[in-house]
Amino acid sequence: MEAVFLSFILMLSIFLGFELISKVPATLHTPLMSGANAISGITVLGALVAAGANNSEMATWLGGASVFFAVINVVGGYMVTDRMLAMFRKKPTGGAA
Amino acid sequence: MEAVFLSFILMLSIFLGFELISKVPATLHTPLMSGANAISGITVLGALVAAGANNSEMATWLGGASVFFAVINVVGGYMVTDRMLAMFRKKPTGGAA
Amino acid sequence: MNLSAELVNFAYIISAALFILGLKMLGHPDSARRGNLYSAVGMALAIIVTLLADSIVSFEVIALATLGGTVVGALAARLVAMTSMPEMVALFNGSGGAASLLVGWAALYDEILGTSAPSTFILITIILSILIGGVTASGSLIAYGKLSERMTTAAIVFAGQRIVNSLILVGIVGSSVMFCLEPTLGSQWFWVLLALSLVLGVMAVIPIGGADMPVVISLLNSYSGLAACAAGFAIGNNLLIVAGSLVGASGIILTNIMCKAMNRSLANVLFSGFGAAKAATKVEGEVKPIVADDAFLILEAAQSVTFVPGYGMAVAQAQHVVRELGELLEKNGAEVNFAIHPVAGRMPGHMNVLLAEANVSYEQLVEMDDINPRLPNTDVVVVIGANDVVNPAAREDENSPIYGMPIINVDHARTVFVLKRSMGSGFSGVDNPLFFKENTRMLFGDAKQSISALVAEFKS
Amino acid sequence: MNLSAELVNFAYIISAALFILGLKMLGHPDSARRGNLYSAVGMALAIIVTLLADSIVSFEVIALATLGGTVVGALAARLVAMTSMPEMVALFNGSGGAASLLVGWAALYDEILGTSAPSTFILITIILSILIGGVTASGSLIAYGKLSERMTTAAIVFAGQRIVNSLILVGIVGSSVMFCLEPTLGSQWFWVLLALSLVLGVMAVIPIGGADMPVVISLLNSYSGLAACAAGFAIGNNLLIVAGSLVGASGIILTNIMCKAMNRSLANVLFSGFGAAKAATKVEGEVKPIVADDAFLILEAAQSVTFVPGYGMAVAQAQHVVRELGELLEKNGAEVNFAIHPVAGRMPGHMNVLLAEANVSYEQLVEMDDINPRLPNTDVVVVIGANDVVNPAAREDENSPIYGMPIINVDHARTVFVLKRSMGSGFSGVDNPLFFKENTRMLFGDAKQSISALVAEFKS
Ligand SMILES: NC(=O)c1ccc[n+]([C@@H]2O[C@H](COP(=O)([O-])OP(=O)(O)OC[C@H]3O[C@@H](n4cnc5c(N)ncnc54)[C@H](OP(=O)(O)O)[C@@H]3O)[C@@H](O)[C@H]2O)c1
Ligand SMILES: NC(=O)c1ccc[n+]([C@@H]2O[C@H](COP(=O)([O-])OP(=O)(O)OC[C@H]3O[C@@H](n4cnc5c(N)ncnc54)[C@H](OP(=O)(O)O)[C@@H]3O)[C@@H](O)[C@H]2O)c1
Repeated sequence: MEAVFLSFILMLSIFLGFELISKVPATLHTPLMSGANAISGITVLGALVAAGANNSEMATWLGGASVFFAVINVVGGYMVTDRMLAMFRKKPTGGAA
Repeated sequence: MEAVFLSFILMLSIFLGFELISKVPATLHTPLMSGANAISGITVLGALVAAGANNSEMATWLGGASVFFAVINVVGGYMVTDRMLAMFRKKPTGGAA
Repeated sequence: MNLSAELVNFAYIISAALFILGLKMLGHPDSARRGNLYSAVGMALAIIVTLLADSIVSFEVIALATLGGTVVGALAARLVAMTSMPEMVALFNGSGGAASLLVGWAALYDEILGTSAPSTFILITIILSILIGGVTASGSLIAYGKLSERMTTAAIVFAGQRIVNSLILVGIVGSSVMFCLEPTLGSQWFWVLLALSLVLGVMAVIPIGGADMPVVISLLNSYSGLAACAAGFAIGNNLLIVAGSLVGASGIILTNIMCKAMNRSLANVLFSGFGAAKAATKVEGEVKPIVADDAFLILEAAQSVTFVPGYGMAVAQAQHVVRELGELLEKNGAEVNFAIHPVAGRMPGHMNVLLAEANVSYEQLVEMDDINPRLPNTDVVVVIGANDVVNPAAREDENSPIYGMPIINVDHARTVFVLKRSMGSGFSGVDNPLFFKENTRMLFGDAKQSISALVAEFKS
Repeated sequence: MNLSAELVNFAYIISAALFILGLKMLGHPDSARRGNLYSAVGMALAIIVTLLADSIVSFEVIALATLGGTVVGALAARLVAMTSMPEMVALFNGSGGAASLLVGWAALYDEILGTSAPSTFILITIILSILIGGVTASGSLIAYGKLSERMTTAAIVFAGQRIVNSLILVGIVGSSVMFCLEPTLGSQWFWVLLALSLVLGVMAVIPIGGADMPVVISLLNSYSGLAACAAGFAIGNNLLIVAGSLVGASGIILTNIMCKAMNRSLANVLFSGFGAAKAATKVEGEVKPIVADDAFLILEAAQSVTFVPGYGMAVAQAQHVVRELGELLEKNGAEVNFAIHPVAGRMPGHMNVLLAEANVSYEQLVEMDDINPRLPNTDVVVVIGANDVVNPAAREDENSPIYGMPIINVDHARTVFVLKRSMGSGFSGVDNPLFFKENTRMLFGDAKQSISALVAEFKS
């Protein structure tokens, strides 16, 4: 039954993803790409469980490595997106007239 | 755990519903309302199970009654929506110029 | 053939996808009809696999009830006049609510008779399903009564109403808690809950004026989705939850759009009986009637004509002759538009449906915000059975109950013809100063007859 | 504090809602930054509750790995130049792919060492997670190499490439099947699968030219979402599935938008090595260089000036001086625009980011379709390090590999200045006949220096 629920969730998220993204204007495509990339770092959850569950030594090391990579993706992704978006803020004085 | 999955599904569907509906132009609001109403007849599934599971006589009768009402909602809803939408079809000759 | 629960649920996923696709396609005029079909196919699929699932063992009651429901639903859908669509939707909606109530009730039997004691979570979802279903059912019936004018369309208010309503709410919460504590089949708390749910639906809708019924229906539509959702939690059915929340969201959005178009908050619609508002400034002045012959002469000379249809066009079924008149005017060299107010008629988009039925092309339909700036340069505006949506009191009279509602400013045009049968007010029950303006001419009579007379003049 | 699985999952629902809200808000310039923050909060919440869940018992490895990852990620994000954004995203993306691969691998250990034999469904999802993760990781690395020009940007093609790739695919399917049949820890099939996944990533990206890397990154981004999704199925985690599929969908849509902007199909991008296309018609003619002094005189007299930035502006970091020049021109009475080609630069919206960094206001940015009809009436177009996106061969030369790509028709303007360092070609490697046109003047040199020279002249 779990597979059924997960598939349901998959189907809904795919539709939702399409609805959400297809509205984003071209201007914001670069931050969108890197923001979405940061979200894909969600694998970090799986990595944490693998590294911390103490199931087998090998799984712990593999998990540790995957935590490392996933955290790079998450931290770097969000920070870089924020840096880009900071430039899009409303300016007190517009560039020109 | 089932409650968790169901809540996940609920959350996603609500977001999806908002995304889908907020794009519909005013022209189509009446058919949208009646089309959505037809979908709400989905209770018919619960009604069918109640009426057919043979759990207790009372449940069967209650289920039967709910099948009746739900089917009215479903059949009537889809048919009336279709009737309305049939009028929106591309016309071979436009009304005027 | 007995399908396993897994297979049934995978089919439900397909159904849900079809509902979603269907709703998406309902958003474009070209694909809307196909979208409705997709959605219907999804429903059919869900029903079929449910019937094939191994939980269903006896089919007699089902067959009978389905047959009955199909006949009633199909006949109603076939026979209803396009103008009575809103009432019809109200009834269908009430039907859905009643179904949710009954499903919850039946689930209760199964749970209580089941092997293990029902969990509080399940009980709460069942109670929600009964409560929301009951409110939807009785509320929709009242809405139907008001819309079809089988009962007074005025807001029904009485002293102590708030207290009574508060007591009902307290009663509902109390009986729910008592029932959850001791869930037995014969529990009197259950009956109290059931009765109060139905009463709540009635009490919630009667203080709302007839003109606000479309908002109510849309909100009740949303409720019927929520009821399906609750039923889904009660019986652990994913598809009920998905479909229910799609409907719930759609109802809330439509409600919101309508409230915005009337410049009122939802709370204002629900809790301030329309008729009970402060008295508007009394309108006085001279009314200038006109006969079809004279109206024809003016129309013949007009360079630009804008039609503003309202509920009266629906009542008179005048849409076809209106289209004809429009064509004749165009042949005569005038520019012809139809100005559509978002809440003209009794449902959102009501006028669009009617004009589409009469084959008026999209391009001629203009929205309120686009037409208003053009009206000062328009020679003739023909108001066909619209009233509230062209009432300048909404703009000028701060004491008017409809003050603040955006309207079509027909009084800014050079000449206004108002086609209606009497000096009666619109659905909001508010007087209309437009009828007394300098540039307004009243063409009394049934809209269809008046327009037909004009068409005849043009043809001769 | 140990949270139960239910509580953790309810927190995941909130996280998912935050991701969704965040993505929604990323769609408007005003709310985008807040949206990214919401999404980050969702991620933090998910990480915290996961750490508090009772399945996690040892924290040393986690603490170390998290610290390391945070330092690397934060430094990279801080130090990277805005112009190298595309490479950075490629690396982050590869990182995510590697993580998915490793999670799948670790899950494999747990499954095989677990009490009951792993189900085929679980095995398949694990294999998918490893396969997609591996392809994403190695593919992103190659994309990084090409974008940063650490390796040749040309398409690498060799005889028999298709056969080799087919063999790899067959090997992957074969080893997966063998592994599923006998899932043991030391299975050589697993190693074959792992190696082939990484090789497949490399082989998939090397035949694609550097100019198409943004499309590849966007597609790999989508893959990393799918990998997270597969990992979610493998370990039964809802949030991985929701977040993964949101990312998957977003990547595919962006890919599609880019392909459309280049007028090519995705298949064409992926499978036809760009450089390997038929030879374009050789371009010949006379090049007319111009020096900054002369360019200044012409600009001073111009009534309307349009800047067309491209990748070269990013390389030269010229955006700030460009804005300054724009302001001076406006003071001088000219109408100034910036024409933005959707695929100028190396990422979609790349130019928007740079010009926003330099404080150019939205209103001055004009999209390709809007600027083209206005170009014939434009006095001067200043092309700043753009090449492919203004190459008229895309319009005129049917043999050109970029034929059919929509471009900004700068050659229709009265005068065109092209600022670049040499006669070298753009990222597509295609010659540009624009440089030889009658009305084109080449202003050779680094874009920033050239523009600075113009600014200095205006100021003096
Ligand atoms: N559409 C929606 O979604 C929606 C939602 C919420 C509220 N509402 C409310 O509904 C109202 C809609 O305004 P409206 O201007 O369209 O309609 P209205 O204000 O209800 O006025 C309709 C007018 O049509 C006339 N009429 C009726 N039958 C006629 C016939 N056979 N021939 C000619 N005239 C006829 C009536 O006058 P006589 O009796 O004198 O003929 C009446 O004054 C507004 O108050 C609006 O707030 C609508
Ligand atoms: N943006 C996207 O999302 C995306 C997606 C897919 C593909 N692409 C591809 O990327 C390309 C983008 O086109 P583009 O016109 O922006 O760039 P381009 O065609 O790559 O040309 C860039 C030009 O800038 C010049 N340049 C480099 N450094 C410079 C400097 N410091 N000062 C002055 N000039 C400098 C180079 O000429 P010199 O070496 O002579 O100076 C080069 O010709 C297209 O082929 C497009 O299809 C982009």
